[in-house]
Amino acid sequence: MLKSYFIDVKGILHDFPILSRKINGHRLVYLDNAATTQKPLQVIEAVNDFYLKHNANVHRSVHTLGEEATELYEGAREKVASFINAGSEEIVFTRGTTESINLVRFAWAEKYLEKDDVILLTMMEHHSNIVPWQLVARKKGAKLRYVGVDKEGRLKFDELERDIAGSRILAITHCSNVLGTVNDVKKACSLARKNGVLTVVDAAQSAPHIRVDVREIGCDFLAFSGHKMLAPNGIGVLYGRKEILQEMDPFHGGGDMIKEVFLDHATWNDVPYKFEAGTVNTGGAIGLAEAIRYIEKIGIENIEKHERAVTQYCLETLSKIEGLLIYGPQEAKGRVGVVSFNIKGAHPHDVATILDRNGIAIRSGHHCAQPLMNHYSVPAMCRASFYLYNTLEDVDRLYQGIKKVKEVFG
Amino acid sequence: MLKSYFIDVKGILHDFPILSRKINGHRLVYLDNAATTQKPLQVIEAVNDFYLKHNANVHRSVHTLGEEATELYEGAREKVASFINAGSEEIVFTRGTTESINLVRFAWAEKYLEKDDVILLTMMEHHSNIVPWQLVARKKGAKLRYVGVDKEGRLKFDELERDIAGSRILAITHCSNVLGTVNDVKKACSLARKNGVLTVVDAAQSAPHIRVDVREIGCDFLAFSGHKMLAPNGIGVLYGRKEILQEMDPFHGGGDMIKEVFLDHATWNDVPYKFEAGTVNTGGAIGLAEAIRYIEKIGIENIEKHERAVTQYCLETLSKIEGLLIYGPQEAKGRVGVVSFNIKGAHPHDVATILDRNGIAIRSGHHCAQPLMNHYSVPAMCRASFYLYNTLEDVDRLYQGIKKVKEVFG
Amino acid sequence: MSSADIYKEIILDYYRNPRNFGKMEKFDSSARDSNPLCGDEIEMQVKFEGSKISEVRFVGRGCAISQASASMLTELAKGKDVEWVKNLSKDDILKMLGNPDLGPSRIKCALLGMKVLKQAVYSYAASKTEV
Amino acid sequence: MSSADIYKEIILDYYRNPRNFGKMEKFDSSARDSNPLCGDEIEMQVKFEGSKISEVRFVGRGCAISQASASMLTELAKGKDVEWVKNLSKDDILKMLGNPDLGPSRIKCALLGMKVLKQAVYSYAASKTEV
Ligand SMILES: Cc1ncc(COP(=O)(O)O)c(C=O)c1O
Ligand SMILES: Cc1ncc(COP(=O)(O)O)c(C=O)c1O
Repeated sequence: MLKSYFIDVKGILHDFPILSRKINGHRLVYLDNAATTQKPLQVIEAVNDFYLKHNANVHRSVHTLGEEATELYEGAREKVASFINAGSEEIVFTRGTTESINLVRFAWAEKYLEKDDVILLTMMEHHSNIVPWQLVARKKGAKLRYVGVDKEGRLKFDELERDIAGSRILAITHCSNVLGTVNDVKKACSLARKNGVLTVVDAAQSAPHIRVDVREIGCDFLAFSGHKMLAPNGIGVLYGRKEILQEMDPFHGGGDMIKEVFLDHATWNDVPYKFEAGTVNTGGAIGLAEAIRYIEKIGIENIEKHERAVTQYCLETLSKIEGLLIYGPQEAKGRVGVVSFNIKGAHPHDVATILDRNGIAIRSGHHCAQPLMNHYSVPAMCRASFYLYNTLEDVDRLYQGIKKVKEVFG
Repeated sequence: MLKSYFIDVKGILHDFPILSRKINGHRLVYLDNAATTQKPLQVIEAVNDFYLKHNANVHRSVHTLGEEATELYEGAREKVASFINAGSEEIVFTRGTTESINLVRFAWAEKYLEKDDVILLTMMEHHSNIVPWQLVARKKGAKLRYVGVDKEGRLKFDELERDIAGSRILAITHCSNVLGTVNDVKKACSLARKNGVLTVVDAAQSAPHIRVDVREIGCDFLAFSGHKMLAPNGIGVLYGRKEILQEMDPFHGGGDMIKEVFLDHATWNDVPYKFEAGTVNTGGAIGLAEAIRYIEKIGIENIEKHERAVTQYCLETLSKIEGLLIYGPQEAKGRVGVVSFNIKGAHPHDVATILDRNGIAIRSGHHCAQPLMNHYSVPAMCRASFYLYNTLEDVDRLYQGIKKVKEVFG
Repeated sequence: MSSADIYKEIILDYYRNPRNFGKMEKFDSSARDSNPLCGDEIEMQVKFEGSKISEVRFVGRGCAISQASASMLTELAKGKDVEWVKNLSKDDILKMLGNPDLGPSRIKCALLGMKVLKQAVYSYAASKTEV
Repeated sequence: MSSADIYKEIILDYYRNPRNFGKMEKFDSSARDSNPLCGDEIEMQVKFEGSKISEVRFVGRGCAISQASASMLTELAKGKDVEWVKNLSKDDILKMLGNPDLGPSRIKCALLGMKVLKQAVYSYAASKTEV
């Protein structure tokens, strides 16, 4: 295996037993990390340790297990808060990015959005940062406007600058899950703030890969998913500025989010508990905290540099293939490790199937970004996406796999 | 350890290593099962096996891991469906009971409820079957009405019969998490159906302990939580009758719940996917399916009988203690293994703390049922709740612990 | 080559040169469906003589499996009775394709054509009973 | 007895015979708070002489820890300066209670009285600066 210079991949590979699996006779090359990442043993063991030794309901029970579970859960919240430079009470645990954004839709937008207000999106949003806004816009008579994407796959910032003034909400992804583009969300949020526009940043594809600092970005809300950053399914984060969380309506009604319940009404608990109704996913939160510890041990800057090296090599390697078209920025700068492409004459699903026969897992489809697919006039794309355990050799395997595709569909 | 006649507790105890833990020098007696249950090794290993061998995003990826994950996830849905005698497409995976009920609130009640409609609840509902209805009632100008509870802790069925006709929704718990009462939800749903009233059954405290058959009950919706029945946190179920699910609005907007997304609108996927936006909790669903397998191996009827025997013994034992008041039915018949009580002169939290010093974990507080607390004019209660691994010896330990409480507060 | 089990020459041939591709001016019934995962799309038009299919054509876009499967099916269906279509099963389609080794999501691609043809036939049958 | 570390005789004594329990007719400031977990409730009324607390009484209901802690604090606070209250810390309260071994949720019970007293003092201070 080629040595990469920023992460000792050989040294961490035994943390991910699944990566030694054989698929159709070949060692698995897992290049579907933008969909979900694999989980290191450390994370699995942290979750197991909770269930085997400390499992109880949090907040509600004063017995020893209950106290331990509460400390672990609130400790996980502190870990997440420090990871993105937020306050603990600004961290709401959710199921994932999708639920986080829907929470803002239900608890902020349903309350404050008014008829003819404009929600400004971008053409490179994931469905989970589009559909919630469509739903609330229809309900409240608000309008959607989209910032375009240029040929290179970059946001048309001049359109954002033009349209921000008349808007009420800016919903913008930090990194595109299709193009890999890193958007300057700091600049976008600063423009928004000057115009009194609420900002919702989708960090699903950034938090796992590059440093995310909510104070520096200056956003009102920011959402990401644990499962895309080494943690188990079912846990995610909504960061919200404290003052905004406080003025919001609650989301789900139920246990733990209330202070007192009477027959006809109830009063709400403090933030962030107001938004965490019912039994929380303590195991998931503990897993996410351990995943962050794993990321911090390697260093998020090292992860970023490592992935940039792999991405650069991938862009160079694939661009040698005739009839292969790469979408998005053609160099690794200002980009995360997501490389989408199409091969002339071969449908993405056929490409994915042939690669899978060779042990290579990529994603094919619309990547939950149909507006962007329509922008490029394709129904689907192939996508290879990297994480800290991928190597240059994985890219070579992808290259060889694509050559086999071309043998069939050439 | 005393042998119980319906479950070989000694034989399964090694499946729950946490139960061998020492708490403050004593072997743990875990009597907080109505809050959350412990997890057997089988469940933990099934989840680990998924993450270590098959982890991928479901539905979206055609590579081998993606196919395996999808089969495991949809297999879990079938397991849950057969457990409660539903069709697979009637099972929506949620985080838990609270989210399930809020889903009905947002996706059914926000659409269909009208001004002056009546939502009929009971005085023994958990906050998660009260607060969502308060919130939607306020929004739509609807009204709440409560069916009372008699001295013995039974539902006043005559009130239900009287009030059902003018109602739009009946939200009723199958088993009370405070009194242990089992409500005749079959009869309640039959009355509701005759009057065209939508039924929402909270099965959080029944599905883990007694047979639940949605066809027999005849409800429109039924909700329960995995973590209260041996499964991990973060997974729960909403059963909905297929025709009703189909006519409902979607809940969260995002990936996987759509068929096609355009700039200004989207079309919805089939049920149940319409209600499962974003990356789902595959690990959790697999854990729940394995938990159901564990329950079925022992046999839900055996669990019910075993718990009834332990409960009967508990009721008899505690009723010997002077100054101890038991709430709810005074015999185990028509009751699940939840025993709430108060001790004269001792606040429940002090009771719980002293029991914890003796290794016994009970819950103290309002049990997310403040309306019921007000009905009994107490701020809080002590609660011991059993599951399949509890024994008569655990009840003896509780008895001895309460004697220590009385030494301090007697 | 390890992909040979799925992408047999015959499938590739039907993908590259789809038989019965195109639209008819006159037809008795038509149907259209898509596969949300792949974005595969198939539309079919059918002419009947009595209870027999006299002609069937399709248009569509998508992966090799979905397009080849639809095209092969149009050939097979010609001259067959309505009942034959109603009785078509997953296994029939897989056999038609030479039993390729398809996972559960790719099977949906293979079955899209059958789904559309059945819709067309059922809506034709429904229109007849109404008369 | 293993519970002795928390339920010392002195705590039980203050629980059973709370000092300074009851309401005053005239006072300068008051505050009330509750603990959603336990349902513990404490209300305090405070009289000041200049910047000193001249009298403080409380009413409430709840667990032994919360009630004893509030009662002991009223005794301690009498005659103290407003600044003394503002500087009160978790450790001061635990020391007052004889350093019982309380988990994080029971600590909230112990601190409820302090929280309420601080609220009363701060709102008094706020009312003074407004003048
Ligand atoms: C009767 C009842 N309903 C609902 C709930 C809420 O379940 P969850 O917290 O898992 O959402 C509970 C338990 O907390 C319960 O006992
Ligand atoms: C950019 C982006 N936003 C949002 C999501 C949705 O995240 P989740 O499915 O975890 O809710 C994803 C991934 O699917 C994504 O890539």
